[in-house]
Amino acid sequence: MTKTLSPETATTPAPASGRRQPIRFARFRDLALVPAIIVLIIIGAIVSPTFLTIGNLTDVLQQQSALALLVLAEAMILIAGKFDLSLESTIGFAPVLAIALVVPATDQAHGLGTEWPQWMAIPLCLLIGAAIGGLNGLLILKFQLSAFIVTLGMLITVRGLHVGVSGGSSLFQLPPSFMYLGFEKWGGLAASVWIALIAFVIGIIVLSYFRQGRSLYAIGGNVDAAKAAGIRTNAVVWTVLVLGGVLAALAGILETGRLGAIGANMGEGMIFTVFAAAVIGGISLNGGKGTLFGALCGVLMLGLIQNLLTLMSVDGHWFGAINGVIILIALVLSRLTTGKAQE
Amino acid sequence: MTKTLSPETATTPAPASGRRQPIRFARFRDLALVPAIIVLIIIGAIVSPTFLTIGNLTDVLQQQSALALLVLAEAMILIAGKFDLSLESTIGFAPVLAIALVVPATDQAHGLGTEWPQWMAIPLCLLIGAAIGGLNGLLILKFQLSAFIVTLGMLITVRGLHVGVSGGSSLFQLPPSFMYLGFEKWGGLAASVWIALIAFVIGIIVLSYFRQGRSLYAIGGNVDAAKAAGIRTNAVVWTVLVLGGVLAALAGILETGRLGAIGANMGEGMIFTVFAAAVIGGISLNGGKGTLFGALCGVLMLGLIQNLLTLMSVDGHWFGAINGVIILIALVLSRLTTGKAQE
Amino acid sequence: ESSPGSAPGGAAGDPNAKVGVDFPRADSDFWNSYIQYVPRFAKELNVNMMDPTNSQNKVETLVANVQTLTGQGAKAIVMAPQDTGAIATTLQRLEQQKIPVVTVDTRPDNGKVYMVVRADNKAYGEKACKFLGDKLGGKGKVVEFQGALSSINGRDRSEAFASCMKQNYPGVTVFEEPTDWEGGKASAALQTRLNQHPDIKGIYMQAGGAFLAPTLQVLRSTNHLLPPDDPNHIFIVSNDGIPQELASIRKGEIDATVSQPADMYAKWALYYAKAALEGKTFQPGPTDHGSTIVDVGNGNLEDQLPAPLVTKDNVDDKALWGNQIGQ
Amino acid sequence: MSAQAQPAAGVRLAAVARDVTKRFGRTVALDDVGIEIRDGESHALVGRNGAGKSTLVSILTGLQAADSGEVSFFGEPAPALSDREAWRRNVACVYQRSTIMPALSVAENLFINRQGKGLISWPKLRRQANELLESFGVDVDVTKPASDLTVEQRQLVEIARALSVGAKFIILDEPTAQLDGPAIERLFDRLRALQDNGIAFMFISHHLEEIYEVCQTVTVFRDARHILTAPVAELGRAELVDAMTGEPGGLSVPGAADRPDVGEDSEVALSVENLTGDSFRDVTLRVRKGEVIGLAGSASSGKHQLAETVYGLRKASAGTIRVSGEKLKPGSVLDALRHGIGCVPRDRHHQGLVLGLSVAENAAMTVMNRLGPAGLVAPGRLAQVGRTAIESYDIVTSGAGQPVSDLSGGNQQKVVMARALAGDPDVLVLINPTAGVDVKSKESLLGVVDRVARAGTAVIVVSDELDDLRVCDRVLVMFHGQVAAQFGRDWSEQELVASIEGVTE
Ligand SMILES: Nc1ncnc2c1ncn2[C@@H]1O[C@H](COP(=O)(O)OP(=O)(O)OP(=O)(O)O)[C@@H](O)[C@H]1O
Ligand SMILES: Nc1ncnc2c1ncn2[C@@H]1O[C@H](COP(=O)(O)OP(=O)(O)OP(=O)(O)O)[C@@H](O)[C@H]1O
Ligand SMILES: [Mg+2]
Ligand SMILES: [Mg+2]
Repeated sequence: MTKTLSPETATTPAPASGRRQPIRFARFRDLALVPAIIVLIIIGAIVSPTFLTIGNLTDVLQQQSALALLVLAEAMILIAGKFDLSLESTIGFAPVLAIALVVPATDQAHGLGTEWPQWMAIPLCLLIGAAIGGLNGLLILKFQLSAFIVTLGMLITVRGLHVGVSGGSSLFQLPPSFMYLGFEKWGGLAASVWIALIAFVIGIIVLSYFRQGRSLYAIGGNVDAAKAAGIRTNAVVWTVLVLGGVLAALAGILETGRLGAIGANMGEGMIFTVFAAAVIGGISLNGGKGTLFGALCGVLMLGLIQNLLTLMSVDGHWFGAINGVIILIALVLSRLTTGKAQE
Repeated sequence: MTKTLSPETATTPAPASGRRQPIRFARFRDLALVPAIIVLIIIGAIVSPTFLTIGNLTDVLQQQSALALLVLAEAMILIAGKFDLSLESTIGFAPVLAIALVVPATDQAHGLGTEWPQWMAIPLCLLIGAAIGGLNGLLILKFQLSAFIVTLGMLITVRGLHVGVSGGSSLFQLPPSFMYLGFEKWGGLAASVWIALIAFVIGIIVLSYFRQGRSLYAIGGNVDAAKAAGIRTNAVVWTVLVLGGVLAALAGILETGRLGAIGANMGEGMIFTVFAAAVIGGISLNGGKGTLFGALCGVLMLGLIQNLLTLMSVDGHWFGAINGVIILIALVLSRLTTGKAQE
Repeated sequence: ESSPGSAPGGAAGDPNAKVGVDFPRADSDFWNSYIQYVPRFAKELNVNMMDPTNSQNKVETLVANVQTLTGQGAKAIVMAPQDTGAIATTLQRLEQQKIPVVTVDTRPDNGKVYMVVRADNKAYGEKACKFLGDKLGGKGKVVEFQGALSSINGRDRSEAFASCMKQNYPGVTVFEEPTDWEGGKASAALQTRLNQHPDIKGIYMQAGGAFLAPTLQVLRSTNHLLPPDDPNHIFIVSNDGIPQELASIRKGEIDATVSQPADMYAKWALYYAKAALEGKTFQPGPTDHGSTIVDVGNGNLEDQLPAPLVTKDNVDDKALWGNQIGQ
Repeated sequence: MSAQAQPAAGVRLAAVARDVTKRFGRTVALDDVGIEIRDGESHALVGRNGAGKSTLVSILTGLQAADSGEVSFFGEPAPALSDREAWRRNVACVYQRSTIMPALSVAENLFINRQGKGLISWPKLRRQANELLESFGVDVDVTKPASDLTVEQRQLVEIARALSVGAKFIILDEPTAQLDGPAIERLFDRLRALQDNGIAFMFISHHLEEIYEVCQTVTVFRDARHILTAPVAELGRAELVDAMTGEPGGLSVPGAADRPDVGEDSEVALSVENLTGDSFRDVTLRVRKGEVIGLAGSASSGKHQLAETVYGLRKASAGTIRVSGEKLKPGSVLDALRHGIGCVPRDRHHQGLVLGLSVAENAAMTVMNRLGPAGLVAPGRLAQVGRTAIESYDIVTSGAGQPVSDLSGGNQQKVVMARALAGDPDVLVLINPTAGVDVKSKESLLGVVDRVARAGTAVIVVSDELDDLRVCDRVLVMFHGQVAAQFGRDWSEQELVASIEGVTE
């Protein structure tokens, strides 16, 4: 990947116009979606009295929490200059395999016959996510294959394994730990919301204030330069891919718990939404740009649009068209308010 | 002033053999998939006696012809450094709207009431494709929005319009011109195969031997350098996006004709296959690299894999997993035979 | 046997010729059961079935699979096209090749088939409507999880449900939620709707496999999952009749489901395929297996299998496929 | 390696490379070469474009593995390639190719991967960045993204970063190619100060006078081989050039004085009237056929912007540009090309080259419409353009089909020159045309300028290099966006430099 600089060859001899915070620039871009979100909220409040109720807003948060974790994972991977499409099938397969390993092999439960102890379900699930991420890393880094196509192949493979292992049926017999996470409320907010929130806060802090996190930007911005600066680029990228798999598996646990079962097509088509949220939120597909806060705003915006359309009882036949047009309008809006060209 | 005419030939041990045609390098990369395709054909011949029959092979070609046109469109757009996800919904929407404009507004035919003359169906369809491509271009170039996210929004919008216009039902009152193209055989091969083939031949010639085609590589490789060389980059990109829409509409005509009707989810999920074929075929997502011949090989390879799995009557539950693993193996194989790192 | 006769033209084929079967998808509970029943009944009915193909819910794949099956010598085809429009050309081609086709679950919009084996999806919608309408006493709010709008079965159920409600229970308000058969979307829509209208009284879900667990999960977490005798109980009608639905009916979590007969689909599809090879023909009218063959126009016949409404009263009926499968 | 200098007993060696060979496909980039850099010395590495200097740099900094040979630092064998931290402790480097991360702030670029252990304190980092840049005379807002910097500022950021890492051995690969005079002076002051503190340098430059100014030892590579290593003081300039080129017979950069005068009556090829644009105001100038004019000035003088506006890379806000009397459409490169303007843009990686495409295709990019009817690009004609470029500009490459990304930097620059001249322009705009080009090739590139001028082409040369300006009939000095002074062929270095710095008498 040869990166050429695309500098706006400074038109003016940069006057020292005030020494500002180094993160200011990022912060400004971060806020790009805020006007669009505010407009949405105002419209929502006008259209439906339910919209601004605590109940509705916390429900929106809960509905978006699994998506948020996927977006967190994808955002980090994109910032580091890579791609991961396979997250969309990891979110279903990791819990399915973990559950199949712990439940009995009856026709109802679809276990694999191992019947490992129930408490292992969550650690196993995360481990499976890590393994998928690790395998992606192996193919991308050791074989130097394109991340897009490797993870697309992995997406198809892992989805296939999901259907194969589950025999195509939904799994209804969930371990109690899954149910707990999908169900429990901590301080009025669903556990899954807390988990997603904490993951984002940690992510934002690490990517803003730690060398390890900043190295993602360096790698995504210019991998040769990052190598030259002493960053172990392969190790970092690998870590991020593994972490991405783990986050997807965690998202799978939360989503499974929320829905009470895993269908054989869980997560299908979700990766589009994941990319939409990340890119709307300012993450560049070319790597090295964007912030996790921006990505989070992207998730929220998509969730609010969806919620609003439901509250307005939009005719199902025109749901998609209206949804798409709103997304395009929001894009143009955020472009016009920040004035920065997108990538 | 005498020029120095003593080039340092010593660094290249074989200077004489260094004077080769400038396009040779690209040709070598093009062939990357050929070993994988040959392996597939050998396995196919062993596994099933049907595989190597003319009937089967022409069927494979026919099944892949609409996909091939989409890949042609996407490959050109990717080479020019852009993205188009919306092709996947253009392939369905363009024929649906065109047909709805010409058929009567009965319950059966789902027309819009305009009942324009039947011969207009094909021109209208292509025009609708062009309009979608043009709109993408407007948003990407004039508003400087990210091509990925614009065309994702367009994908959702256009798919929504498709469902809205068709009311979710399949249209099967096709104009005779559609039926003709989907059904007719010219010299033993389906018309759609010829059309796709001719489109590819034209594409390959233009992208290899014409200034207009070569400019796509320059723009995708370094848009600023292309601009500084006098290439009208915006006009070229716009043209390519419009052409992409037209090709997708053409693919829609062929596919509609082949299937005898348009379902409301026609093309759904197809964009993944399109990208897979293009990227496996050596097109870089970063622009400026790859050839249409390579992309065509990608299409053929995916078609053969699919056909082989069907002939082997692979269990539906494991179909996806096996399909994915074969794609990954083919990738590694093509990587090892060409020795070039992918992007 | 309803009314077997001999094929016109008398060219009775070889009853042991190969029958090609294509499954529509491998990732849904209902079809999964169907996939399990097919080889069982093929053995039982002595059908020379080829290795089945699976079209992964894509009509292009279905078309390609049919080409491959006939290329390998299939003399009759059993398929379940989920997109009923886009197989028109394929049916036309098969007709030219004199290969009889039995379609399962869906009736093609166009083209000639030997027999359609399905239950009446419009009847599903009506049964659900009547059940809910009666339970609610003709008034109240009902949430309906629609399938994908591009699916004929989903559309039939939606239309029948809507027109039945409008006609018979004008006092009932229906919220139609498009879900694309995705549980996650149904769950979100139900949460939102319950916030907006805490007095929801009924739910109609068009597919139990996809919506059962998410719905129960939402109701449980919002304390809406109340026993049937509670005045605030939300009445739920499902569709498909998978074992989990039957279990939920027993527990009183949901009230009814329409059992879509996966076993009968498999059995009668293979039966008619074999009958076609034997050169039999059928006439409209009642059959010996509790169904009716109707002429659906175009010269096509449809064997409309019964799809019983399962409630607490008949949930333990051994004949229900959902009660056979996990045994 | 007979000519390799033997270290005096007891002198520590900061860095050693022995018997290093490196191939790229069929190209041998380094053929059994060695270099020894003594502790505390400043060691120059010179050689023509493509001699293998940058390749050695990438091996000495652990970015690439040598095919054979060994590298050691301070007597210890070099660490494993994967241990980037250890390499970084041993050696810091300013690479020839930019290692700036455009999206990150200037401050972070300076302290990349050493922002501190644990929680990063951004205010502290910002303060340190300001201090660091102040000492290099760079006045920028360190919170801005690095993509906002000029080429020169970016280069200074890279230098500041390398010098501040704290390594005992620092490599500078053509650090001065993008800098103007005062910046170079400041850099050299820093180098001398650091050297006094015992830091060893390897210094690569095509400006031989710089080597005499700051280095003690010089090593010459030619054709991927080591030619000689000697104390700078013992090697005359002519000998050095002979060692680089492998043939006797010094240099003769063409001067304007050899050309016949351009008469007042000669036709005006380019006329710029009251032009106002980015960073310059109300500039009027005329260039006659066969005339070469130079534009000099500090980095902020607006000279680059003026030249870029003439070629249509920027749009003027007022005023007109005419070629042979015809008015140009503002901001249109295409129109400029149609009227016969050719241009070497300022930064080859930005606007000059499409790295993934071949030498032939880059060279022919501006004349694609002339290679065949209806836009047909006949492969034979294309290859011909490539071969002509390779021969006329002395480009070291394995063939016209090689992607330019595989060329050495100097050779890439020659491809840009070929592209500018491919259309036989009537007006030629050259911005830093010889950046990174070796002395011998510079001679031939300037020879080309001289030749086309004789043939009647009007040329504008924008450069900080005095050699480039020697070929000019007139030199205009810009200051704060306006033409402040004008010199004829007989300018002297002192008056020109004084004028550039705004010291008017
Ligand atoms: N990755 C590569 N692939 C092919 N050839 C290469 C590659 N890298 C370098 N070369 C070739 O190796 C030779 C040495 O290049 P190098 O960059 O070391 O030269 P240099 O001495 O730095 O030249 P310059 O003065 O122009 O900077 C050149 O002929 C170049 O084309
Ligand atoms: N991705 C790459 N592929 C091939 N060769 C490369 C690549 N990156 C760097 N090189 C080679 O490494 C060397 C250093 O690159 P660079 O562009 O800095 O050249 P250079 O010789 O230093 O040129 P200049 O001095 O004018 O900038 C060159 O020889 C170049 O060919
Ligand atoms: Mg170099
Ligand atoms: Mg160089």
